[in-house]
Amino acid sequence: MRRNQRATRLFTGALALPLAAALIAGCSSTNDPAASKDAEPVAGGTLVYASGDAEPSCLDPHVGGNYPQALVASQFMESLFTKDAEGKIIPWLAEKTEVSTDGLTRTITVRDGITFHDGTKLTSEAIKANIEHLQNPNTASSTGYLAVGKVDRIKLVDELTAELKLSAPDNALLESLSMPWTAIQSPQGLKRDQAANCAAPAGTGPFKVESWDRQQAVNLVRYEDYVSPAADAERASATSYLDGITWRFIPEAASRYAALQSGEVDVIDNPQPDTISTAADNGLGHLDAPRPGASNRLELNSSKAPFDDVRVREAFMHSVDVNSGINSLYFNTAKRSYSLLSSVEPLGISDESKFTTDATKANELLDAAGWTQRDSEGYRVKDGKRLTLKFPVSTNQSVPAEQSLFEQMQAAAKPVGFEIKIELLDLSSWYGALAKHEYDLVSAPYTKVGPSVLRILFHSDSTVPAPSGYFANNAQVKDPKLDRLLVDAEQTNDETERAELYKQAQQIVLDGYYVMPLYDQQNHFLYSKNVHGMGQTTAVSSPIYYNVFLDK
Amino acid sequence: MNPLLAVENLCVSFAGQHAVDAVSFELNAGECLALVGESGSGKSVTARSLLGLSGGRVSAEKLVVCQEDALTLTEPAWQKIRGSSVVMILQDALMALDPLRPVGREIEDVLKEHGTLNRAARSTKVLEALASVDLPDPERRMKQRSTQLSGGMRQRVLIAQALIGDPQIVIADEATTALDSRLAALVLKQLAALKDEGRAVLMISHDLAQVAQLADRIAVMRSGKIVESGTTEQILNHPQHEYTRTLLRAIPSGVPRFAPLSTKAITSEPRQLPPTDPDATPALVVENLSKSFSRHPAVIEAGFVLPRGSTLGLVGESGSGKTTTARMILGLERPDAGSVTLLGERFAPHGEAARRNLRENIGAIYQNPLGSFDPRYSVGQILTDALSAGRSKRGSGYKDQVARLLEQVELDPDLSGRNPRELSGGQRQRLAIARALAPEPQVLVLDEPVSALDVSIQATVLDLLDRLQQETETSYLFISHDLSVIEHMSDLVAVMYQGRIVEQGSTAEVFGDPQHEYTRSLLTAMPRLR
Amino acid sequence: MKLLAWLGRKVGGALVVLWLVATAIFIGVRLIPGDPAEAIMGGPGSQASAEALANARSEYGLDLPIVSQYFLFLAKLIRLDFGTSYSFKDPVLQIMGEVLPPTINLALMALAVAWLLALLLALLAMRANKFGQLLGNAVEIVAAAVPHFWLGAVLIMLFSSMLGWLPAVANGTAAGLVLPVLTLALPLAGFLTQLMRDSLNTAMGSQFALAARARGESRLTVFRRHGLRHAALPALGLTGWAFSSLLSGAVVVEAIFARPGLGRSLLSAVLARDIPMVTGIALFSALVYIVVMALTEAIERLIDPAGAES
Amino acid sequence: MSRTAKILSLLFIAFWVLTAFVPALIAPADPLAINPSQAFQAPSGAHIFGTDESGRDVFTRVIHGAGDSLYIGLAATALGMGLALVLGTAAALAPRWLDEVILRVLEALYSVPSLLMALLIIAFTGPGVGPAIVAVGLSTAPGYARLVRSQIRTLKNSEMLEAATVLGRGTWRKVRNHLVPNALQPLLALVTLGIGQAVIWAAALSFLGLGTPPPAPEWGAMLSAGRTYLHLAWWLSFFPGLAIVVVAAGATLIGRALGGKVKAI
Repeated sequence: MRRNQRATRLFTGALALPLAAALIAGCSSTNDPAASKDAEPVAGGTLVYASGDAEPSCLDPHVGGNYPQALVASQFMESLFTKDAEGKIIPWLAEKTEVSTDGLTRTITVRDGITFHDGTKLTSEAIKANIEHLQNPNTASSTGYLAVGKVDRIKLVDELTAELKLSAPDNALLESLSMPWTAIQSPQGLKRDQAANCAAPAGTGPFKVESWDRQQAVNLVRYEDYVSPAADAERASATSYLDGITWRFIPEAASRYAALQSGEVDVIDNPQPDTISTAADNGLGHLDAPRPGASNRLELNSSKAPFDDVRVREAFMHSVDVNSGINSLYFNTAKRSYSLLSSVEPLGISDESKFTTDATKANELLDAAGWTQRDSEGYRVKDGKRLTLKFPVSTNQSVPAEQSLFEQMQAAAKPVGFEIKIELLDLSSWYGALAKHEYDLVSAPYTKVGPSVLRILFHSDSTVPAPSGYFANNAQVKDPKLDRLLVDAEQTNDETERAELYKQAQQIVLDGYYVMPLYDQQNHFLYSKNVHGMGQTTAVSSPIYYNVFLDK
Repeated sequence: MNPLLAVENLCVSFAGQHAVDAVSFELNAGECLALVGESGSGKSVTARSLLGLSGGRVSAEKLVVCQEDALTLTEPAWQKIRGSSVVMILQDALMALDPLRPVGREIEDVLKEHGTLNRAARSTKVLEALASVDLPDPERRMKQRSTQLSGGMRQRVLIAQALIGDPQIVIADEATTALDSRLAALVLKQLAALKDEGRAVLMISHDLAQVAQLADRIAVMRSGKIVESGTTEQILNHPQHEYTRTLLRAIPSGVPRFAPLSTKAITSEPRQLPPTDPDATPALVVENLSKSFSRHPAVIEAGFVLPRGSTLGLVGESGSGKTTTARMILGLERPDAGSVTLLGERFAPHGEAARRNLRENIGAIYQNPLGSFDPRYSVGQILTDALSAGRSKRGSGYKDQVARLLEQVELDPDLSGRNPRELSGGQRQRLAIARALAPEPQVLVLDEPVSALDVSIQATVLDLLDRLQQETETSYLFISHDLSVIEHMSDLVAVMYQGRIVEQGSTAEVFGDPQHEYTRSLLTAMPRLR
Repeated sequence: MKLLAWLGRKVGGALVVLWLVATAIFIGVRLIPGDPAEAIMGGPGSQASAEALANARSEYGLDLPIVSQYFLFLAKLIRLDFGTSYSFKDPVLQIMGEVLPPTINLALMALAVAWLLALLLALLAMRANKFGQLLGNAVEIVAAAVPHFWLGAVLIMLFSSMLGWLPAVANGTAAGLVLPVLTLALPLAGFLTQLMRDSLNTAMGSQFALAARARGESRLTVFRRHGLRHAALPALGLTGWAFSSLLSGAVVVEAIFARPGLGRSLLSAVLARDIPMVTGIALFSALVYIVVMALTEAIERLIDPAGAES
Repeated sequence: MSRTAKILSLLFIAFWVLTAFVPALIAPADPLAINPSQAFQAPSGAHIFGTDESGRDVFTRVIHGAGDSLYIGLAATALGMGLALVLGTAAALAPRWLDEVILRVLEALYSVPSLLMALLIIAFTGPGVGPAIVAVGLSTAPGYARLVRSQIRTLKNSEMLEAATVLGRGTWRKVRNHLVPNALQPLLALVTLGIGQAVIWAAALSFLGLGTPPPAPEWGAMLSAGRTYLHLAWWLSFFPGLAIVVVAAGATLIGRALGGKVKAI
């Protein structure tokens, strides 16, 4: 699995795609304004959702595969597997599964009695059709395509069971099949041309796509024949309480928040940190669902000067004060992270000692590294070259608060001698800069369920660019010992051995000062006081509105 | 019965300055009073104050308009009598009619303001009014805009507009000034008709000759005061006030060639120019010059000869093609056919580069000289530029030559630091003459040089031109629509009508014994004082 | 017959202009760095395989030599075939059909409001005393100097967050239109007023205004019958430019008020290197400009037949 | 231009030139110095324009930002006007057919909304100060070129030049002595009008995230960054916006005082 970055357009809106499922409350925390727990669920009403991300170019998450697609697709498409509150993989559309001893054959049996929105029945044929749809180059899938990278052939055993022949053992396959980007849609629907399927994919979710008037809204309505794989006894009816959801796109943060305050919309995503911190006293509910996978972090390009010298990398870690910046900019809505992985990932380790703010230590290290002279503006110079760090920032990736944090780092690093040059770029130019290695520092949120994201980020193979020029190992880490650890961790079936291998791998990266972790990938939602039952999220921490209801 | 209009001690001031100072006069029904004076004399302000539109602070012992005490009239009350009992005809019909509205609508407005007729009745009344001023094809013309009508037709619309309200008092503010003589004659005839119908006519003008045709009584105004008033016969034949006399002297019609018009002329008795030598090469030879603009002809086979040292007067109404002819002679317009020979050498049609060195032999004077000066140049710089053929404008070497030129055109030398905008109309024209004479040209083309000037100023400029011609023997091509000026200034005359020269000959022959029927109609329309 | 000749000339001129715009965009967009095929596959970050990039190139004819691409491009344009948008995978014409009306609607309303405001201000300036004139003058100049994006934010703050009278975001209702239209209209009104006031003053001070007063008309009637027409003429001439400036303004206003429209797709199309979309938008806005210019010229000929020839 | 207007305009220009070149005189503090604990202070005695999300003083940044914004405004207008002078003069003095061709090209450039043209240029050159100047300059050039052309055409057919022809002046001397000097004054007025608009355009590009890179306190960038905290700290966007309006309005006033008639910019 690799990053999901599809060319999202326009202004703000952070995007990343993690993988975390929570059947019940999941790892997200909510604080509802009114004590909605005891309020009786009431059917009826259409929820108005306002997203700050750019409008997706296609509603079928197989095509491309970014977070805005996950947010909306989670309402009308379900995946084969998902994760429970403790983060363990559990079956969803699938009934049961087992893997051959050599790990090369994965058999999956789907539940009986589930129908797609176009009326066709869920059978093993759907597993085959969906995986082949992902692997077909014309689908132009990027996230889903990599998730099923290791599946060679699929054999249908009977009406509900299919066998997946793998090219190599892959203990992350179930995690990959719990993402919305590998969700299952009707094989009948997939036969239509891509534009038609993009406009209204036929899934199995509690809602279905009724219409999509571009740049205005995607209109979802209740799917009357919905069958929930996890039958919940005391629920009055199997179908959703809401009649439907109007999925709108309001890129301007201030307008989005104003619309929520004036009651024009019920739920908004990507709220600004200041509005999150004052949500409670404005009578607004707040859902915090940090995204799993990698943490938000700065990667230092160790393949070229000045960061080819570990002392310079360490000096950089101590030259900036990230914590005070986070507190003032994020209004304590984001916790400082010292780990390569999201706090949601059980196997993540953190090492605070590496990232203490210590200007004197930084100066000592830089002097030791030979950067002794200073030029007229106070920047350190060695053999005539100034200690300059090129830092391309994508306006689509980094929210304003994060951009201000980088500006604060820029100011703090100056007295120590670092000249940080921030360059705000649109997405296409940002990728161009990365592909041409024109960066010393970069912040690139990357998401994959589970610790296997480490292999993509730090294995030396990931320094080889794909045809499009894209590569994931921005820190350019090339350490054979680390490579072996990462490969073995993916092959073993023994959980404790897997944890131990990933622990050693993370320690190597932390000791090498290749990465400066910042905070979990932020994923906040604000909702008005008449919205109840919020909290249920998918494997990628995107909220599900099956249990949500509105005051009458 | 008491007078329709009675004014006693009228004063109108703008920000403290008195434009009209203690003016008194009366006007009875069926009578015509003329207020004569030059620009700045306050005659127009007086007229407008009779309609409460002077725009200044008005005070008077008595101001009675159509038996109403104007001093106590409120604005709505004024509006009731404006356009109905007292009317004003403005100078230039083109400016007095809104170019964006059909002329019929402009006339109908009077009825809308002062009548209760419905739409249909109003348009028939408008048609009647237009017919009464014998406007050809009124139905079509009514719907057209003023820009689509000829000068004559526009003037008739103005008069129709005045009549339709059946006014008691008609104020004609310079109503004939901008018109060709034949059209002016027509307007005067119609004003006379109004007088005979028992209406009171107040005529504002600076041209005593035209006024004399119509006015019963004349009041002469100067810088806000009435300096003299009396019957027309008294004013014309026994002028008491010095200013009235200068006005009378300044009228060129009937004054022999080179006789001075302004008392200030240096030589007193009229001098004759020595007879021109017949076989010397003429200054300017024009042979069947033709030019048409996008298919309709402006000038058709015009030809004449300008002997050395003499003046040829080219006369014709506006639109007769005289200016186009002048532009072709000056090489500013390419002729379609024909040729211009300057001092024996071909001048037009010719390549601009080739004829550039011939250009010093021919100069030009325009109607409003300000447009022909570079706004950033002072008087001295303009002349230095002319003297140095454009090489410099501040050269100190030309200081005394500039001073001599200024004296030659009777301008005060220490004017050289001033900008032309600060000079009066007459002074600007003298500067233009000085500039034209700087390269000492043999020929000078003057296109309506004095039409924009007041009569007294016009007199001084014409005398200057006479004197300069005698001193420098420059030949003049004098173009004008004013017959009296042409008669006074020209040795030879050419009459242009619709692009053709219909008649030409010596001034005496053309004015004494006109052959062409158009020339005859021109002469009958020419106001004669002597 | 004269009308036909005028129309012929207009259409001829328009075609030349559109051809120039199309060629400029064709060259301009190809100069933009980045591989168009990648744009088709969803931007340079896409993981599209070499094979997928190749068949995208052939499908969109990007592998042909540049000259034949140009003539193919022109041939399709003549048949009004703007090709398929790289990012939306739908024909550009269809997307324009959805996206253009709201922007044109917004621009027309903003133009109307700007005109009304300008006339009102010009009338007030005419009747106001010295101080009133100065105040009017200041208001005009400041209004013309206000950037759209600042005005939009301030209006939202004022009328939506603080006072709560108007919705912050377009919700299809009339109330949702008020703030976006005002944001676009105010700066333009400032501009038009300065124009109208100059021509109104000359008209009211003219000879024909004096003649009208002399016929007994009150100042207000003179304004209605004469001043209005003369004030409107120069502003009318500027409508073509005003409309295209409104289209530029729409990019910002539509983003702030979350309104669907040409503006938003314009920015995203350029950033995503969506060549067919950019070409479509450029040509459509050029066409809109030409139509508006032709309309205003026709109205101008109605009001002032003589003036139009000069 | 009345005397008081002259003095006021000179004062206005002097103030902004001073602010642009020696901002420390008016706002001695360092515009880039961060002080996170002081973030989001409302306007007060200590910070008359309040502080921003990183605790920087907004007043200091607005004053120091004058240099950046005015630099872009002036440079863009110079580029736009320079191009317009060449194109406009060429069209006005050229023979009929060339005039017609240039007019058609101008019409084409003019019909495309200027922001679209700016975006195309930025997409080609990438964001930043230089590209913003080129984008604003090029997109405003067609408007200016049309005005220059009409200005020079009226002068070319004026009686002044005809009189000079009659006096025997050559084409080159007519252009040098009369045409150019007289064309300059109204164009100067137009330039001042243009500067105001150029500052707004540059800010618009920064608003779309395509202008000056952080941490430069360019007004458009500050305004754009401030709008995300609109509800919490209105002063972050308000004061840079106010500075833009003051400069643009001032430039228009001076332009009109110089006799510049309002035409299509």
